[in-house]
Amino acid sequence: MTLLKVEHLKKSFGGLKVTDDVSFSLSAGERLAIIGPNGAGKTTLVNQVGGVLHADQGRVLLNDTDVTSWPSYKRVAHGLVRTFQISKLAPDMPVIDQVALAIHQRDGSIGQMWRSKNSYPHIIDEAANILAELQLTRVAHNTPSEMAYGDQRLVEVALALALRPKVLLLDEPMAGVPKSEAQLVLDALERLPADLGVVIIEHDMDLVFRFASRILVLANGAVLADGTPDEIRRNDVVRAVYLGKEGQI
Amino acid sequence: MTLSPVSAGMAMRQSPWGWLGYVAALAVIFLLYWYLPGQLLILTRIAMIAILVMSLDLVTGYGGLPTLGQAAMFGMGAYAAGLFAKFVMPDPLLGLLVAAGSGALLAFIAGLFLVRYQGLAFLMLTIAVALIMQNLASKLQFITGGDDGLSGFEVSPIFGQFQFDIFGVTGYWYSMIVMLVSFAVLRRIMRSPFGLCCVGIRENRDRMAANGTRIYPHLVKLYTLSGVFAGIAGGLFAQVNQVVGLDSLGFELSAEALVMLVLGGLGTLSGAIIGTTLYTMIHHFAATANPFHWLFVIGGLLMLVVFLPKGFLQQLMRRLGLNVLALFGRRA
Amino acid sequence: MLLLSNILIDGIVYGMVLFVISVGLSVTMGLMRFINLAHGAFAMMGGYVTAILVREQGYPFVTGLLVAIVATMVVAALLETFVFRFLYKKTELQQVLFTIGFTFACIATANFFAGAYIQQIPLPELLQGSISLGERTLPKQRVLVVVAGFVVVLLIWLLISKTRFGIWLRASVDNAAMSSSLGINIRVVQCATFAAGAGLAALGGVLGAELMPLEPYYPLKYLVLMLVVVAVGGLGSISGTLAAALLLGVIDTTSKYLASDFGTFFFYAAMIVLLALRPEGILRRH
Amino acid sequence: ETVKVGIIAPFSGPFAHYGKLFKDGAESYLAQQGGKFGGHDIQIIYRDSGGPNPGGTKTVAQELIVNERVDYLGGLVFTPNAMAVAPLIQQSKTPTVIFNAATSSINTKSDYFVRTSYTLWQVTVPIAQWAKKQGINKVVTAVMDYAPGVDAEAAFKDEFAKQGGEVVESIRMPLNTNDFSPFAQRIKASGAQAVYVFLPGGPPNLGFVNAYNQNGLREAGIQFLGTAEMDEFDLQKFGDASLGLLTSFHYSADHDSDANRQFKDAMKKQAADALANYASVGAYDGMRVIQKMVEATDGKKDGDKAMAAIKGFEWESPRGPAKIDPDTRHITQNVYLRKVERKDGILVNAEIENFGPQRDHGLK
Amino acid sequence: MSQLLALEGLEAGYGPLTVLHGVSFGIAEGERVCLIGRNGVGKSTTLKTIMGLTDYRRGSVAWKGTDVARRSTVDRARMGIGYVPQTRDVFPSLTVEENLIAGLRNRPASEIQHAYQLFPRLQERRNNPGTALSGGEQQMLSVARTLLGNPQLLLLDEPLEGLAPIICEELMHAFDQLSQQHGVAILLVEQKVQEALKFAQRALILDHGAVVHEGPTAELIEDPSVLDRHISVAAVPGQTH
Ligand SMILES: Nc1ncnc2c1ncn2[C@@H]1O[C@H](COP(=O)(O)OP(=O)(O)OP(=O)(O)O)[C@@H](O)[C@H]1O
Ligand SMILES: Nc1ncnc2c1ncn2[C@@H]1O[C@H](COP(=O)(O)OP(=O)(O)OP(=O)(O)O)[C@@H](O)[C@H]1O
Ligand SMILES: [Mg+2]
Ligand SMILES: [Mg+2]
Repeated sequence: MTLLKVEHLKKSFGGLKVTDDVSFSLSAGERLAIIGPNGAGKTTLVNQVGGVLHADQGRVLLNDTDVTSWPSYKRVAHGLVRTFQISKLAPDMPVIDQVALAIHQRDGSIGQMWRSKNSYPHIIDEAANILAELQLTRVAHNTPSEMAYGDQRLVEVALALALRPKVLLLDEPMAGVPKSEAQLVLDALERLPADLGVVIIEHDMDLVFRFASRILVLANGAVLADGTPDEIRRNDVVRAVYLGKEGQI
Repeated sequence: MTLSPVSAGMAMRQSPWGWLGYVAALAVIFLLYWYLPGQLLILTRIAMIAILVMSLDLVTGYGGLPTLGQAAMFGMGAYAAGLFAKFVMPDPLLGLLVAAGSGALLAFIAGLFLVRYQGLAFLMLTIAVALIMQNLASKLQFITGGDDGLSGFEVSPIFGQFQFDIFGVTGYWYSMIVMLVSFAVLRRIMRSPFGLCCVGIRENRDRMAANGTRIYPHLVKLYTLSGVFAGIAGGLFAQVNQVVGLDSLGFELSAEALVMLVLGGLGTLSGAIIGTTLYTMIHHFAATANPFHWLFVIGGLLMLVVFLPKGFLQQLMRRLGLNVLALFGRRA
Repeated sequence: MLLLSNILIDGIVYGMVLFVISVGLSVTMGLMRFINLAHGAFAMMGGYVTAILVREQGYPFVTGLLVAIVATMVVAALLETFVFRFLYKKTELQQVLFTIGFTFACIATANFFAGAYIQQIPLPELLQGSISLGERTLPKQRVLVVVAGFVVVLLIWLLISKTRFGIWLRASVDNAAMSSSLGINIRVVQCATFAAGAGLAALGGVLGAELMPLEPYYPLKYLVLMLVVVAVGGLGSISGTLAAALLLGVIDTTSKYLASDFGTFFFYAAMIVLLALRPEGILRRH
Repeated sequence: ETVKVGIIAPFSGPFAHYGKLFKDGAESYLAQQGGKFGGHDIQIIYRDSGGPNPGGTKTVAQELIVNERVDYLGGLVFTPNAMAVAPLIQQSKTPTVIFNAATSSINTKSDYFVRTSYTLWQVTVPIAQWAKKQGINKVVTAVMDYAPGVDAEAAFKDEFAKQGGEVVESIRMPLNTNDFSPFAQRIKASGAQAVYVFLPGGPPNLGFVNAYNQNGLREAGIQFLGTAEMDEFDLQKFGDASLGLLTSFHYSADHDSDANRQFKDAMKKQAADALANYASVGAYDGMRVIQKMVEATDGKKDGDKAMAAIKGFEWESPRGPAKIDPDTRHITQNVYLRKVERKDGILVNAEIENFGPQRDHGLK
Repeated sequence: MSQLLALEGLEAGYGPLTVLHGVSFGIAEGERVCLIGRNGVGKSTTLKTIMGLTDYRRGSVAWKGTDVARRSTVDRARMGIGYVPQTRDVFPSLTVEENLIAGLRNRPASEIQHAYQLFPRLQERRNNPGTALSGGEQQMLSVARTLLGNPQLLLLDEPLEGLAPIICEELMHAFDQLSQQHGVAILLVEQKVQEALKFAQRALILDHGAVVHEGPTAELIEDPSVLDRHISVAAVPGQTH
């Protein structure tokens, strides 16, 4: 079943074509990695899929529904969740509250005005479990402004998981996270329901090749290659523009 | 439902106050009444303004939107309560309801427009809304009395029992109890998921949007809620003073309320009460002792407060409160 | 025709006065992101010093003005070094609280030393009287304001966008720690900018005194007006401030000619519309 | 036994100078009487009302009556503030002397109000009559757009029409006006021979007078007709711009009489910077009225007796002969036409014509 | 080689929190040192403390023999310490070119050509505002901006984060040249341990705010057990090659 379908997406900033007729699709259970040189347009693509930016042309289909003109909150409500390359956390709110807030949003209790937030044990429980899974229990009551950068990146992932996505877009979730902890993220992603579709942007080829079932290579806003990890590994062009000689695996 | 072992230690700490706090507050209200009969009027004023400042705290403290137009809703409530007493019926509690309703209505209508903006734009727009309301009240002289103020209305006894008297006893109890109830209600609301959501919006809107939270309806809700309580404050003001002037819609009131709020600390309802008490007391005593130079005193205080450590005032007031209680305990 | 030209002349001149009294605020608040509600206090200081020098000590107008500007800048620089700089890291509302408190203290001081009276600044012979513009006359003093306004805009624009100082300033406002790490002496940059803002305030206080007379409550009385101009102009945009001041000046004047019974309604309505359409400032896109 | 007088006035904020004027006026009178009225010590208690602020004023009045147990109230600068205390003084039968607030209808709100200031009708009606007599047929009115301004406009229009003149345009200037040029241009364009003005004191006054001169209204011969505009408080600041401007008012510090000289002496003794103007004379005469009431009641609190005593009370005020009208409890006094002149280097309001005793024309 | 920078018993933190509990090490002129460790152990804090951006408690920071622990950040920058923060800290209200000029201090604007030579991408985006850049471009800009200050010691906080492998290679090569040809000393904090070890001559391992291991990188590459112990990289399967 196709979860997400992107058709002929185009976007320019001024004269600069940042997304140049990109199409791809993601089916249930698929793990798609998007790679490409810096400035290739990966983040911009995710922004259009997530609804932060609006495409100039093309369509985005979520579960066969055309969501191109939907605002991002509506896409989130339909299971399309993303993380940010540059952390977007509430700097002075305890992490556990932020996760709880995401869960409240998901189960619709966020507008509750009369019940105390402490009277939702299942939500606090779930939030605590998500944090524990990413070994963030020790910082649960800290605020991002007093946390190490790597931990902030993990919180970003925790928030995405709390929303129980159907399609998860991860924009360099592991940048700044040491390998040992990056493994935690991968483990957490492994445990997600099998029918979940994941799109990950990552520059660490180890992780990409370990995780992805398919790889899409972008360059100058256009799709350069699309195939299994093995195909990509063997692709000379990709090697030349992106992987470099060290990157050969 | 019970918490799993992982999260047991993680549940947000319950406040140690609870019911005991409210009982203590009632005791304080009673003690003040007993020992400071000469200050009832100023205490009444503090109670009324504290409700306004709490309502401002919702928007500015919790929602992160600094406003200088809170008086719009206050004045709306005041005029509504006054006109209701004058032309419909003199019952105070119904009047308060009407004041709350009209404050909410204005806040809802204005909020639909205002909360689209943030920062300086929001601040200036709130000023403009309040100024336009004031202009309107001035132009609608045949209803509002214009510059001369709305007077000539009477308020019937509360529950048919307690007549508003020249000594201000009824006014004192009425305002104090309405303030306490407002505090309890607001405190409860701001500790709900909705309250948390507002704080989230204040802290990082992008984050909330990424969660799939729509910012706009929540802010409209918050602004309307704030209008309810600003309206109640205004309604009380009209009923207790039995006169409403254009100043109840004025910029100065909004600005003073903001100063009181920042003085006491944002985002904590108790801060709103502390700030109001402190500012009003200092204004009152400095202006009585040496009206010509009270600006020095208040100016100096405002400058000083900024450099005090965070939560200093809360600590100070708490300690002061305990001392005062102890003092009364010994004397009583 | 006469009406139209009257509206334009009076509107532009009034707008220029608005600009001159607000531009200093636009510098501290817009460029330094410091909510300096004490702007009016510096303007008042400039005005009072000029008034005392010119009226009581008999200094020539220009000398008095220059001395007042320099004196205000020195005081501002000292205040910045010892007090205000510790506020940059505070929240906006704390800045509001402090600068309002400071303004109160300034009002009380002015009241204490000079009384509640209006301080008139005697104009030199050269600026007295009016020039004739055919059908009507225009006070010479206002011609000076218009010229001064344009000069100020030009100078600030050159400084901010054509010199390295402008880059340093914007960098240190964006991220003070990073700027220092790059070897930018943010203390000097900030202090100089703050002083410049105060100097402009002083200039505005003196040049605007014909329309906004100096008295102890000056710093509060015209605060909202200045904030309106800065907000509509957009934070950090000097040209936006000029455009906003001129536009608001013309709108206000038009309403005085054609619909004065509505009071300041049109002025504020215009502000609402402008802010609603361009919350980031009149010359910027949302 | 001490008699307590509570004085409510702005002592803080932009109008604080009224508080000082009242204080100087009241205390200089008391000092003149040796601190005692009818053998009773007098204690004055001051309370700050801030600006127009009915709620707050009511609170301080209540405090004065309930806590301080004052026998008399005085002061009150703004109409809404005076209106707000009316029910209180009615209920507590506290005689209250209004030192300033100038709307006619205030006195009807309570039987315990008595006023020693003026009303806009009282000073406006005679100048409207005078203007017509001078052959001025077309006048434009320019008033600040708030209750007193509207009141003044109505008074002028009403009387001028009665006299057969024509008000060609009525301009209402918004309260926060800074730039008066547009209004000056409109006045010029209206084709009127004179402009009747009402402005609150301070900056707007200065702004208007500057605009009047700079836009060539003076050269065009458009006569300036005002009331309280040339108040001694700001007069020196106007400079030559104010020379020759005409106002009709009940008190000029330049008034030539022994009573006025005594008043000015008493003020000088009171404080070096004490200023003789309509506000301080209002307080000075207000204390005179309170003295009368204290004497009549022998220091006891008896509001009705006190009020009865001052109805029809006549005395020689610094402004000339004065009398409390028994019906309206408002002061009947001479109104003068004054012209700004320079005497010994300072600007004064020289009285050039006496319109004679005037009652409050606003209450019919 | 003489000591350029020497830390001795350095303690520092944020407000009430102390993060570094006595950090001591030195860097010689032209030396390449890498600082590795788990998340949150205080690597960034060490660099910030050298720059004077944290709350200093005790210990010394000696620059060419003189203690600068109490000198201002600007002074340290002007003495020749360059710092690339982990969060990039591009100035959002400046364009790319202005960001670079901000790094120049008083040198002529033409010098920014050096930056463009290193990262041609930046030249293409010359007039973009700082925020309208991709993550990797911001990283390039941050590095280039600091290099324009001609530092003698370069503090790099995870400079490879978010960069494409090919750019990483080029950048490491550039750092290499800088150190070999211009004698610039480099202190590198990097999560990509292998790259860091390959680049540096000496490695420091930080744990709980203290240096727990110090030695030539060759040793660590040969015997990864030390790494295992301190940062358990080996626990991660499927390492490069
Ligand atoms: N708002 C904008 N205005 C103009 N140009 C922009 C804007 N945002 C991004 N760009 C440009 O668009 C290009 C694509 O940016 P994008 O962030 O999508 O790259 P990316 O593939 O995510 O790169 P990286 O791997 O470095 O994160 C970049 O060259 C960037 O400079
Ligand atoms: N601004 C701050 N205020 C308070 N505490 C902070 C602050 N920055 C960091 N910390 C705390 O200091 C400790 C060390 O943080 P630091 O950023 O130095 O770690 P790091 O080793 O660089 O980690 P990472 O690999 O994730 O970047 C962390 O526990 C963090 O919580
Ligand atoms: Mg990206
Ligand atoms: Mg770090």
